Amino acid sequence: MADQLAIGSRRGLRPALPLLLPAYLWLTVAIFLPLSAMVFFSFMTDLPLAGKEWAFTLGNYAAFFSQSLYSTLLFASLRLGLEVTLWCVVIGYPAAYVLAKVLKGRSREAIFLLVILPFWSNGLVRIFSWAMVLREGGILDTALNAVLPFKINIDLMYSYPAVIIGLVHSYVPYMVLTCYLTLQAIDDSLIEAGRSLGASRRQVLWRVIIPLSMPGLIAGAALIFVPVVGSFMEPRILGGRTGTFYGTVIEDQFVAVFNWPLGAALSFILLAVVLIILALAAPVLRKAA
Amino acid sequence: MRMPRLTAFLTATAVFVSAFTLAAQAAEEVHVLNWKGYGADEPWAVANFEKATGFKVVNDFFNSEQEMLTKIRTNPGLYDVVMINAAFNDQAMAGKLIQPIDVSKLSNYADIAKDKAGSPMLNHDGKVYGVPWVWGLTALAINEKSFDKPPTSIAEMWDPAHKGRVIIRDDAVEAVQFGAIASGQNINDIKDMDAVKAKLTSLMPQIKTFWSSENDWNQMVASNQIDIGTYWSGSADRAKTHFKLPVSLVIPQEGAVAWLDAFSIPVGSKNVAGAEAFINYMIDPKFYVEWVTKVGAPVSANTKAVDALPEDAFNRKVMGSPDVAKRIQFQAPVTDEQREKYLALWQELKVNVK
Amino acid sequence: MAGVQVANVSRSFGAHKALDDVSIDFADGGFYALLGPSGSGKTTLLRQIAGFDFPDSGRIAIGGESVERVPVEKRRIGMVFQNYALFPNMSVADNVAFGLSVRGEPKATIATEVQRALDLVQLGKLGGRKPHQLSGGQRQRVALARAIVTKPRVLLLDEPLGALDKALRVDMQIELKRIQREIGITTIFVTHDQEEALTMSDRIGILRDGRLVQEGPPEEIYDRPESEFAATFLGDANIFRGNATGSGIKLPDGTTIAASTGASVPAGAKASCAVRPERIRITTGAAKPDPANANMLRGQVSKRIFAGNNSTYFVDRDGQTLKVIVQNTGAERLAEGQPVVLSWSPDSTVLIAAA
Amino acid sequence: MATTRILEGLGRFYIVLLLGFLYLPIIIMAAMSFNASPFYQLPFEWTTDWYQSLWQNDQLIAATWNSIEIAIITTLISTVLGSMASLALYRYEFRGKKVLQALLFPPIAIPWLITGTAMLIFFFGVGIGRGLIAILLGHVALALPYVIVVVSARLQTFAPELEEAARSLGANQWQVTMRVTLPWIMPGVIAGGLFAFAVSFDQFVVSYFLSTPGQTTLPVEIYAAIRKGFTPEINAVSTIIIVVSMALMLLTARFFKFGGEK
Repeated sequence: MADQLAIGSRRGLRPALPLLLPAYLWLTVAIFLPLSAMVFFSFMTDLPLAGKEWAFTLGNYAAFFSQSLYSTLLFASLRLGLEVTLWCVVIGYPAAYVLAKVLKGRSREAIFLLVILPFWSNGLVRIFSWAMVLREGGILDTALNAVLPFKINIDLMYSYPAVIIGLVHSYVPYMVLTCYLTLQAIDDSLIEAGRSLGASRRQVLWRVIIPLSMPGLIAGAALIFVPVVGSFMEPRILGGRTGTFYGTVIEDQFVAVFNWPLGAALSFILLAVVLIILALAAPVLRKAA
Repeated sequence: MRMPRLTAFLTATAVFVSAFTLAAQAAEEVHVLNWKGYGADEPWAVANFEKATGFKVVNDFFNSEQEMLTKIRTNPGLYDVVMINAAFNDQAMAGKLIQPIDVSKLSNYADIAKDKAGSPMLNHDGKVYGVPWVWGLTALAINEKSFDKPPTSIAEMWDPAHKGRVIIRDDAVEAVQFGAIASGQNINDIKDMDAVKAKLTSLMPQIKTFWSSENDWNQMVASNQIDIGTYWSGSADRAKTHFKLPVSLVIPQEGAVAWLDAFSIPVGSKNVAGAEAFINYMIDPKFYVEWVTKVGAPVSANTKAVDALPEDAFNRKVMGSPDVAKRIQFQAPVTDEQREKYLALWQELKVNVK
Repeated sequence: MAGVQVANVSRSFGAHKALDDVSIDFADGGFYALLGPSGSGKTTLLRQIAGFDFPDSGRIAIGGESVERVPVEKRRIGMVFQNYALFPNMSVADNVAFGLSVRGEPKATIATEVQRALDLVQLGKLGGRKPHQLSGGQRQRVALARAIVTKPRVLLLDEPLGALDKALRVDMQIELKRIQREIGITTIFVTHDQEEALTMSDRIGILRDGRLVQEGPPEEIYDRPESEFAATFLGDANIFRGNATGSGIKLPDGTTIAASTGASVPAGAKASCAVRPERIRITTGAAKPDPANANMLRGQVSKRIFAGNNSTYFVDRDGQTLKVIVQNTGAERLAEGQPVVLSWSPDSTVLIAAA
Repeated sequence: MATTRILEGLGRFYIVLLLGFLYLPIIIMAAMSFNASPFYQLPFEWTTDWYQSLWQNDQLIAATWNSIEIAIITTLISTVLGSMASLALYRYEFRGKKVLQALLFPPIAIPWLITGTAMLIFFFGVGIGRGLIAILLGHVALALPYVIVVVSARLQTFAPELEEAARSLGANQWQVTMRVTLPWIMPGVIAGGLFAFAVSFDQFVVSYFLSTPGQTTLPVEIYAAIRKGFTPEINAVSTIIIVVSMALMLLTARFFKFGGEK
């Protein structure tokens, strides 16, 4: 094991700096410093503008704990994030596998690009279109009734499933792509070796392929779970009256009542919870790998 | 669509931060601050005004009252005319953002309905701080396909027959005020919040979704997804006449929320004469008729302007009827504390509906 | 080409001492094996020589030039990795050409040199293939060609044959040796396979827990191991432990074993004797005392393993099991349970001072 | 072998299903750009009016060009800087590395609304102000975490011996990176770039905050349009963009095989 230590990474921050600095300086100027200002605001009673009175307070954070509304919504948002992530794994991973291991040649590159392309359209226009599909008398309803011999009413619009569908649609490409990147790097001979050792397809999948593609799965899951927990647009538009989530409450604080300090405090609580979940999940996932 | 409010907020923020970039202003220019697409920026109107007076109009827009206040607060001296909802006039005056208007310079001022011109919201210490322009209602609108004859009561929204086909605006203040009307209270002095809450709680299961822009409403009707919901009077008229949608406005017997928009002159205006000329032009019957005909507009505060409309015009026949005038309640200023309280209630209702 | 001097090199990873004051002199043109169990520090030492890692203390010189602070790319070495590390995006020829091309050699020179190197490893016709289209042995040869085409001063091999199957490995051992002779390059390779070390190298260094245990030609280490570890790690040995007598040792039960090679240990000190299994004669019944095989013990056969050209007998003697290897010459086989006499010469017995 | 064939067929079928799911709203978006009703009303009435009025809509077209320009520059910068940072995080072991990795998540986790507000206030405070530079600053920062996460996922599959082998052959750091590492992580870099483009191209909040009055971007125009009355001109311009980029991408895929052999 001692020999292993020497392999791979080199030590020291200094040689890494020239590569790291540009990106992190950029992030510092454009994200970290501004967000620090927001952290500052989150401890204020009011915004320091136009002669308004303000003082330091912990009240904005205390609000989260004093009203069960916020924790209920945060829990609902976490559940939403988890469900969307799971659906993305279920739908995206097999697609990534087929792309990386079944399809060969140029069609693979083309499909890879086709998977990303919907991303380049406007998010709001996409959601509008989903409304077309999901509502009663919409595309899905009409199509199913045209095929099925009996009459059914499909009205998924303005419901929890509609939110899930919209979010999965928006985020599944992340999963396909990150998994594709790691799956495509797995040498086919490893799979053959697994098969030659008498493992069934399923065993090879569980014991060879999935562990080796774990970095992609983890990256994809993080890129999906994290923004979904804070999302507000899809829940609001597709969820109708059931579309209130933690993200929409934060949005309200900023947009409807101009209470930035409370909105900022709620966001940082969200950030802390998400980071804790990632930190707890990472070792478990890594062990699975 | 959620977006208008979001957009409003964004603009507000952007403006407040960049407040100090002042443009140099020529004396003959009139800087007008108003909603986008709200009469004052109609190209034909601007052209007519410029031809008649020689002043040049420079339009700027806001997307929410908060943004409007921020803009005049952070750009002293930039604007000459600002359109302020009467409910916010008080706040603007208290913040020393607007100045008294010499109404003797406005030839059309005398024709303004007395109740509007004399509104305590626009007059302070005997001085006029706002010239009433147009007014409208937040009432009910129905999908004509779903009703043989229009309902008359707000209770229609609670009718189980419309379960899942009711729509209301995603706005805490408006929702609470509607709850007040439904529970027989004064929207500006809600005594029994529990009754409001109970009313709204029982309404929630009826609701399909929340709307936030005209476009939402019109789409929902166009795809026949709703029967009834809250709507703005001007928008309902536009949906019917302009977009040919099966929409008609209902002013329930219990009442409706009315709002009044007025023009003010900010403190520090460099062209008060131009401002007065512009405001006078805005309340002129000729402009109003053209606005209604070409675009569709709310009800003018100028009685002569309304009388200049055809007999059967919606704004004259329906909105002008004394019966309606009795039922409506004009919206008074809402304090920040009330706003927060309403939002908390509204959020609680939305969470519990899940 | 050049020799490599490693002097007093130490390297720690946290609390773990991967190399502890190691000094070895690799003379020019020799073929060296670094042998040791996993975790012994042999790969760390190789990586120090290569320049992937720098020593905490000590000196490393290549061709007399001190390099312990010189990065890999300036050391002019060639290296073959355990998994070959062929560039997957390049063809075989491009892989081999890489070192020359980063140096900015003219295209024509590169082409000639690459072809020569590929011919040398007998892959002259496969230059256009991609690495994943090659067999394990072929990949190994490409890696070798790639490492030597730049005419490095030293060739470093990290378990180069570890990934090959047994038959292929023997072929490659011969091949590697041939190529090394042909170009005469100083070669250092790391292995945990004692047979590989014995058959291929001019000298062997045995490492254990970061320390150099013994260094020398294979015969010398085999015949005169200086520690029980060296005796048992390189080849097989029967070890007897007791107290030194001046000419051998005395076992706890009083038996003496004479030894005429190995360390000199003062009488009375703890010491051990090592005897290779193939040096022991095994006979039945009473054997005549024989001055040439002065050491004699009695025991009982507990097991016999037949391996074609020879057989291994396990003989129980007073709680210890001794190993004896006998060539199968057609003579009578000994049955399990049969009492036997073991005898061997003091010349075949190495005296080892207790650690 | 027969099962393999069947599985392959199933795999292809599955990909078709997935693409169907992904493109369903896109197809509807395109269809509605040819429908007469501005409210997506059915029955469908064919028209090309929206394309004609789009042609007259200088503001929308100008905003579209701005968006494309900004997205391309953002993609280039964030891909280069992000790949560099990923390499450093992969190659070197140092104290605080975990912190640097964790720092990538705030930009993703905090709703853009808050990040955008914070950016605007801060940029104004330090004198960067608004404008093209500020928009770029913001977009690149938002895209960077995506690029780094995606490229890092690909790097995890890279064998460090390859870099060592190249160095042992005399290649310097630059040569190692350009000739060995980069070709291997290229699919990740390209995917990261495509993400960066998408993040910038669909970015509304930050653009809105940081654009100066004359210079807006397409999403800003779209959101503004919803207030005044949404028209399918938006669908028309989105459809044109999708069709053009699809053509460009397929062309790229044809001439540039970036997946590599392995």
